[in-house]
Amino acid sequence: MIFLAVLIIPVVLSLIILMVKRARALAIIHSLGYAAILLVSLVLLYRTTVLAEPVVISDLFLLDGLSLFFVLVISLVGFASSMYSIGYISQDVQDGRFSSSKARMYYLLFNFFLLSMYLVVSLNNLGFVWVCIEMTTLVSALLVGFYRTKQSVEAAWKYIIICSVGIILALLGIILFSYAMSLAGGPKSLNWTDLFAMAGKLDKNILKIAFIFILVGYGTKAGLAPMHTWLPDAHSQAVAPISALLSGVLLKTAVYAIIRFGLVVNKGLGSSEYFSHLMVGFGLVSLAVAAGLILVQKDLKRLLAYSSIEHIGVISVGLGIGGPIASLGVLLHVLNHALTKSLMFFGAGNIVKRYDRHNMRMIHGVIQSMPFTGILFLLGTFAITGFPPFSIFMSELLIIIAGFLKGSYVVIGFLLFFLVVVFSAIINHFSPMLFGRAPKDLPKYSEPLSEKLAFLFLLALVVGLSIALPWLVRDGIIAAGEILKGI
Amino acid sequence: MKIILIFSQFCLLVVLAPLVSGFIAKIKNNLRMRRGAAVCQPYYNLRKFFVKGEVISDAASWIFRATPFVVLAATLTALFLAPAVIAANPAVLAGEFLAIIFILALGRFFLALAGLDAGSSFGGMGSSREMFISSLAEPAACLAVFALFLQPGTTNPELLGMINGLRLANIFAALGLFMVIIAETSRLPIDNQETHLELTMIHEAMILEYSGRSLALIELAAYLKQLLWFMLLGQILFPATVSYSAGFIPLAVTSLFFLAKIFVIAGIVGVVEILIAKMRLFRVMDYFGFAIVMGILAIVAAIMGI
Amino acid sequence: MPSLIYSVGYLKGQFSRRRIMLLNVLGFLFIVSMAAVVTAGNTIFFLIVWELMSLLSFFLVIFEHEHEQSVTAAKIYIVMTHIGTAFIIAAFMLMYRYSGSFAFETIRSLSPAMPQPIRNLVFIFLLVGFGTKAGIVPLHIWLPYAHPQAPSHISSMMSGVMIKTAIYGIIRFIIYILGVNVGWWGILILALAVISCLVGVIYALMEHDLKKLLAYHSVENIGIILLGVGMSMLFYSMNLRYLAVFSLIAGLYHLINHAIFKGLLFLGAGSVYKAIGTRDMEKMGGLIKTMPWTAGFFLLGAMAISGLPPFNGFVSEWLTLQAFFLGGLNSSGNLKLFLGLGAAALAFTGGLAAACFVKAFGITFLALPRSKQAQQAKEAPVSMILAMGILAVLVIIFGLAAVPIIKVLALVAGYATSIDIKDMTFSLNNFVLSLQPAQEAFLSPGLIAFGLLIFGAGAVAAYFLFNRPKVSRYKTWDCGYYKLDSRNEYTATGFSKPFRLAFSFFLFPYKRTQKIRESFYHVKSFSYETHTTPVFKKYFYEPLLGLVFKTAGIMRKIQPGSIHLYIGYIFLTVLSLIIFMGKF
Amino acid sequence: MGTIIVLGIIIATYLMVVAKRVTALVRSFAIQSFFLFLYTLVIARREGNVELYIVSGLLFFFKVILIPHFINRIARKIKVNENLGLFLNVQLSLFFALVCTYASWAFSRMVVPAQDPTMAIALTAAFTVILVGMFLMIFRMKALSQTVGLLVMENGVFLVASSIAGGMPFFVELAIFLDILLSVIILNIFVYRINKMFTHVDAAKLNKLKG
Repeated sequence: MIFLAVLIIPVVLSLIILMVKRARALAIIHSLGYAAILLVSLVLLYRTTVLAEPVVISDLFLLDGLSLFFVLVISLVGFASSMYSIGYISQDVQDGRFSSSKARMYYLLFNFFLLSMYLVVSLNNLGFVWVCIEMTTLVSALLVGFYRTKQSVEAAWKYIIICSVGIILALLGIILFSYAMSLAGGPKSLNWTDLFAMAGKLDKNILKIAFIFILVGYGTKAGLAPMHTWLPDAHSQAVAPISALLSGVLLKTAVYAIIRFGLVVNKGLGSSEYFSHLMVGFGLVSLAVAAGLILVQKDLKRLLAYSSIEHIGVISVGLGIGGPIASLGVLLHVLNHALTKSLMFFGAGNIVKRYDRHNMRMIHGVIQSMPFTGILFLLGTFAITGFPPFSIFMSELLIIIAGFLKGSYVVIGFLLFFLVVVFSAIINHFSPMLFGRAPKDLPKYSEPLSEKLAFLFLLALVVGLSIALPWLVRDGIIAAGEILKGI
Repeated sequence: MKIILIFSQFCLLVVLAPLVSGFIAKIKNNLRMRRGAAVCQPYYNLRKFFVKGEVISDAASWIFRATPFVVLAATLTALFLAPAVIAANPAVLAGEFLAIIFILALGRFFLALAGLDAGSSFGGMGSSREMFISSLAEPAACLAVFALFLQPGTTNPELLGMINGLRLANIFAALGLFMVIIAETSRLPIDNQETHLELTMIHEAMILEYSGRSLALIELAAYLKQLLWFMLLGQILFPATVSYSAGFIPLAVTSLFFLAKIFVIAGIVGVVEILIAKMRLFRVMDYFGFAIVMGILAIVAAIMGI
Repeated sequence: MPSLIYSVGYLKGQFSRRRIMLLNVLGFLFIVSMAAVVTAGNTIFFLIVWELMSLLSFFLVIFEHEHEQSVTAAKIYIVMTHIGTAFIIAAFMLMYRYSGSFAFETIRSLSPAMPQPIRNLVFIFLLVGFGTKAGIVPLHIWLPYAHPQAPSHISSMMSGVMIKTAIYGIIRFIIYILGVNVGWWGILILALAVISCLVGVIYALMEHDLKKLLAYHSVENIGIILLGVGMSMLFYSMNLRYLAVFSLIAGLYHLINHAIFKGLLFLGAGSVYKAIGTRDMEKMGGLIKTMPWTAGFFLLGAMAISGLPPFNGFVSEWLTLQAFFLGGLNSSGNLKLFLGLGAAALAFTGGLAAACFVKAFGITFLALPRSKQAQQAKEAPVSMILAMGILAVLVIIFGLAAVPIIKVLALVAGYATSIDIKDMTFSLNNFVLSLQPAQEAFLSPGLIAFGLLIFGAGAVAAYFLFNRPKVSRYKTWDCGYYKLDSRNEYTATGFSKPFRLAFSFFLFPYKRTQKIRESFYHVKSFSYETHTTPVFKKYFYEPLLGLVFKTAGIMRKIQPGSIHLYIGYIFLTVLSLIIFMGKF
Repeated sequence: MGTIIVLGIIIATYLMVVAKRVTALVRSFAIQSFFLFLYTLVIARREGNVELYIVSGLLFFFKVILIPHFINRIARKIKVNENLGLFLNVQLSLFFALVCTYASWAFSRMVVPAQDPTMAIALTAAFTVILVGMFLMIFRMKALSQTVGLLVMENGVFLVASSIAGGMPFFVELAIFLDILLSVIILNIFVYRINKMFTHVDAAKLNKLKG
C-alpha cells in the first residue's frame, strides 16, 4: 500500500511547516517532499499499467490506471510549482507583498490543496469524491484570495459561489445515481466499483438525467462553457504557482470525475452516443467561447485562463470522439496541457511581477529585458498553440486522427478552425509583448535558480514527450484503450 | 556552297535594310506631294553619323557604351535566324520565332537601360514608354504566333506560313502581327520617327543622348529590325523559299518575289503612316487591345479550321 | 528524387550564408528542416518538419525584432502559414481515413480507391494549404511582408527555396500520390497561376522598395512554375503523356532557375541595402560606378529573370511557352483558346517583368546618385561578391547547358508523373534542343550566345575599324537649360506611371498632394506622392478580420462580471439540457 | 404525517422568497431546516435506523442552530443595512416560485414515473427547494443571500436524498455536514473581507473583473 505515502507526505509536510521556522529551508524541504511523491506516483503507474499488477480496490480507494495517471499528473505539476514557489514566494516576502508567517500559511494551504486533489482521484466512494472536490474549492478559494486585493477577493467570492452551486448540482446527480442503484436493488453504497458493476441494470432514463446534473456540476469545476465564468477571474488573481495548479490540475480532477461517471453511463446505456454528443457539444461551445474571448483579451493571465478553457474543450471533444486513439490523445492532452500551461503561468508570473501590470498592451520587449523567461515563454507559446516539436501538437493530432477515423468531419473541422483562430489571436497578442524594445526604467531582475530549474524541468518534459511519443504510440494506444475502456 | 549562299544572302539583307526605310520615307513624301529626300538618304545618314565625332554624357556608365554593340548584335542574330530566300537555313537550328522575339527583347532591354543611364528625363521618359508599349505588344504577338502555330504545329518561322492557300486564321494573325510591327518599328500611330517633340517621341527619346558612331550602330540596328519584321510578315502571308540547289533561275525568281514582298509591305506601312495621326500614349492600350482581339479571332478561326 | 532539385537551393543557401559574418545556427537548422521536408517519407513526419520549417523561418523573419514592422510581418506570416497547415492536416487525415496509412507509397497505391468527391476535397485542401506557403494569389498576402524583413541571405533562401518546398508538396501529393484524374484540377491551377503571374508582376512594378519588389516577383515566378505544373496535370488527365512530362520539366526548370537568380537578386539587393542603408529606390542611383561588381551581378540576375537570352530564365520561359503551344496543338475546342490566352498572359508577364527590371536596375544603379548615402556607397566585401559570383556562374551555366539538365529533369518528371520516359526524346544532337522529332522547332542557347558574341565582336570591330573615333565627354544635353542634376532624373514612380494608369482599374491609385504656400502666388513647397490600393488586403482580408473581431467583441459581452448572471447561465444550461434530453 | 411536514417545508421556502431582509431570510431558513429535521426523524422512525437518528440530530444542531447563528453574527458584525436588494419584486418572485413548484412536480414525474403520492410530494418539495435556492442566488443582490441560497439548495438535495434514496451512507452524510459547515465559515470569512474592502456586501457590485 505504498500509495498511502502519496497521502501521508503532504500531511507530514504540513506538520513540518508548522514546526520549521526558517522559510528557505521550509520551502526546499517542501519541494523535496513533492519530488518524493513524484517518484512514488511514477512507480505506482508503472506497476499498474506496464507490469499490469492487480488494481487496488477497497471500499476506500480505487487505484486503477486512470486514477494513477491523474495522480502522476498532479504530482508532476505539484512538484514543478512547489519548486517554482521557492523563489516566487520568497521574492513576494522580500517585496513585502505579504509577511513570512503568511508565506507559511501559503505552504500549508498548498499542501491541503494537493492532498484534497490526491483524494479526489484516488477515492472509490463517490460521495467522498464529491466532498473532496468541494474541499479543493474551499482551499483554493483561500489561495485565490491570498493577496487580499479587491480583485482577488471578488474573484475568490465568484469562484467559491459558482463552483459550490455547480457542485451541489453534481451532488444531486450522485443521489440520483444511488436512487437508480436502489431501484435496481443494488447495495446501498456509493462506491464507483459497485455502481460500475450494476451499471447494466440501472434505469436508463434516470441515468441520463443524473448524468446531466453530473456534467453540469463537475463541468462547472472543469471550466466547460457556459459554466466557465469563474475560471478567468480565479486564474488571473491567484498566486502564480497556484494558477498553474488550478488550470493544470484542478480542472483535470473534475474531468476525471466526469470520466468516471461517463464510464458508468456508457455501460448503462449500452452505447456511448449520449455521452459523446454531450461532450462534443460542450467541447465545441467551450472552444468557441475561448477563441472569441482570447481574440479580444487584454489581460495576460486571463488570456492564459481562456486558453485553459480552450484546451478543456479539446479534451472533452476528444472524450466525445472516443476510441483507443482518442483516449490516448485525451490522456496525453491532459498531461501536456498541465505541463505546458504551468510553464506559461510561471512565465506570466515572472513577467507580471517584473512589469507590475497585467495588460499586455502595456508590456514590451520581454525577451530583451528578461531573456530566460522571455525565450521560455516564447517556446511555451508555440507549445500551447500546438506546434511541433512540442507535445500538445501530438495529442491534438491524435484526437484529430481519431475524429477523422470516426468520420465526424464537421466536429474536427470546427476544432481545427477554432485552434487556428486561437493560435492567431495568441500570436497576435504575444509577439508585440515579447519582442520589441524594453522600457528603460525597469528594475534589474534575474530569475532565481529554483525557478529556472522548474522551467527547464517542464520544458524538458514537454519536448521529451513529443520526441518519445512515436516509439511509445502503439503501446500507449493499447494502454489508454485499457484505461478508458468504454469511453 | 550552301553556307556561302546563306552568308551572301545575309550580307545582302544587311545592305538592303536601310533602303527599306528610305523607300518608306520616299513613298510618304510623294503621297504628301513633296519631293523629299533621296531613297538612299539612310545610307548618307549612317555615313554622316559614322564619320562624326561622339559626345558621351559624363553621367553615363559602361552600360551606355556597350548598348550599341549589344543592340546591333542582338538584331543581327535575330535576323540571322529569320528565313529569307534560301530554304532550310541551318541557323534556324539555333532558334525559332519565339527565340527571335526574345532576342529582340534583349536589345530593347539594353536600349531602355541606356536611356536611363544618361540621367536626362527625356531618356527616362523614352525608356519608360518603350517598355510599356513593348510589354503590351508581347501578348498580341504571342497570340498571333499561337494562331499561326496551330496548323504546322511548329514555331519554326520557315514552316510557320507553310499552308495551302491563304486561310482566314492567318489573315487575322497577320493583321495582329502587322499592328505589332507598327509598334515595334516605332511608326505612326504609336511613335513618330520624324519628330523630336518630347511629348511624342519614344524611340528617339531613348537614343537622344547618342551621337557619332554609336548612333550609327543603333540606327542600323533599327533598320535591320524593321527589315526582319517585314520578312517575317511576308513569310507568314506568302511563304516562298527555295532550296539552294534549285539552280539560278528559281533562286532569282524567289529573290525577286522576296523583294517584292518586302517593298509591298513597306509601301503599305508608308501609306498607313500618312493616313493615321499619332495616338495619345494611353490610347495605345486600346490599339493593342484591338491587336489582341485579332489574335483571339485568329485562334477561333483556326479552331473552326477556316 | 525531387530533393535533387533542391540541393541546388541548398548550395545557394550555403553561399549566401557565407555572405554575412554571423553564421547563425537558425539559418542552418532552417536549411536542415527544408531538407527534411523534401525527404520526408510519411505524412506525420512531413507535417512535423513542415511546421518546424515554418517556426524557424518565423524566427528568422523576426530576427531583427526591434523593428516594429518586422514583428508585424512575422505575425502575418506565421498566421497565414498556420492556416495553410490546418488545411494540409485535414487533407492528410482524409488520405489517412481512406488509405489507413501515413506512408507515402501506401497512400499512393490506395489513393485511386478514394471516392471522387473526397479526392476533389483533398485536392482543394492541399492546394489551399500549399498555395498559402507558395504565395499564390490571393494567399500571397504574407509574402511581400515577410521576405523583405528577413536578413537578405535569409530572404534569398525563403524566396529561393522555402516557397519551392510548397511546390514540392503540390507535385508530391497531388501529382505523385493522389494522381490526377480530372481535368479541372489542372485548369484551376493554371487559372490561379496566370492570376498570380499578372498580379505579382503588376504589384512589383508599382513597388519602390527593392526587396519588396523582388518579393512580388517571387509571387510572379511561382505563378510561372505553377503554369508548368498545372499544364502537366491537365495533360496528364488528357492522357497526353509526353506533354505532361514536358511541361513538368518546364516547371521544374523554372523552379531551379528562380532559386538561382532570385537568390542572386536578393543578395544584390542586400549588399545595396548594406551599402546605403535604405531599400527605397528613389534614394539610390549611380551605384554602378561605386559598386561595379554588385551592379554587374544584379544586371545578370535582372536579365535572367526577365527571360533574356542566353540566360537560364530564357530557357525555362521558352519551354513553358512551347508547352502551351504544343498543348494547344494537341487539345481541341475551347481548351485551345484557353491555352492560347495562357501563353499570351505568360508573354505579357515576361514583358512586364522586363519593364520592371529595367526600372529596378536603371533607377538603382544608373545615372546620378539621388541621395547622400548613394554618393558615398562602398562596394560590398569580397565574401558577398564571391557568393553572388557563384550564383552568377550558375545563371550562365543553367542557360547554356540546358540539354543535360533537361535530361535529368526528364527523369525527375517521369518519376513524379510515373510515366515511362524511355521512348521519349527531349533533345537531338549535342547542343540543339527540340521537342518532337516530327515537328522540329529548335532552340540552342549555346548557338544564340555564340551568334551574339560573333556579331557583337563584329559591331565592335566596325566601331573601331576605321580611324579612331574622337570621343568627348560632356554633361548631358539640357536643352540649353541650367545644369541638370539628379533631381531632373526620371524617378521610379515616373517610370511606372504609364503602367499605373494602364492598370488603374485594378490598382486604384490615389495621390496625396500638399502645398505649403507663402502667398497666393508663391508656393513654398509642394509635395506629391501616389499610392496604390492593395486590393486583396483592403477588400478581402480586412473585412474578414473586422467580422471576426466584431463577433468576438459581441462574445465579450457574455462575461460582464455579474455573478448572478453567471449562476443564471448554469441554471439555464441545466434547464435546457433536461428539456432537450431526448435529442442527445 | 410526512406530507404535512413537507408542506411545512414548502411554506418555509415561500417565506424565503418573500423575505426582504437578511434576518427574515435566515429565520425562514432555520424553519425550513427544522421541518427537514422533523422529516428525517419520521423517516428514521419508519426505517428504525439508528444512523438516521444521528443524522437528524446533526442536522438539527448544524442547520437549525449553528449556521443561522453564524450568519446572524456576521450580519450583525458587518452592520450592513438589512435589505437583501431584489432584482425581482416580491409578487413576481412568488409567481416565479409557483412556476418552480410546477416545474419540479413535472420533473419529479419524469424522474420517478411510478410513485406513491407522499414520495411525489416530497420530491416536488425537494426540487422546489433547490430551484428556489438557485432563485435566491440569482435574484438577490447581497452576498449573504447567496450564502443562504447555497444552503437552501443543499437542504433541497438532502431532502431528495432522504426521500428517494433513503438518505446517503452515514459517513458520507457526516462528511457533507462538515463540508457545509466549513464552506459556511469560509464564506463568512469572505463576506467579512468584502465588507472590509468594498464597504458593502453587495455581490451585484462585484463586477470589476469582466471579459
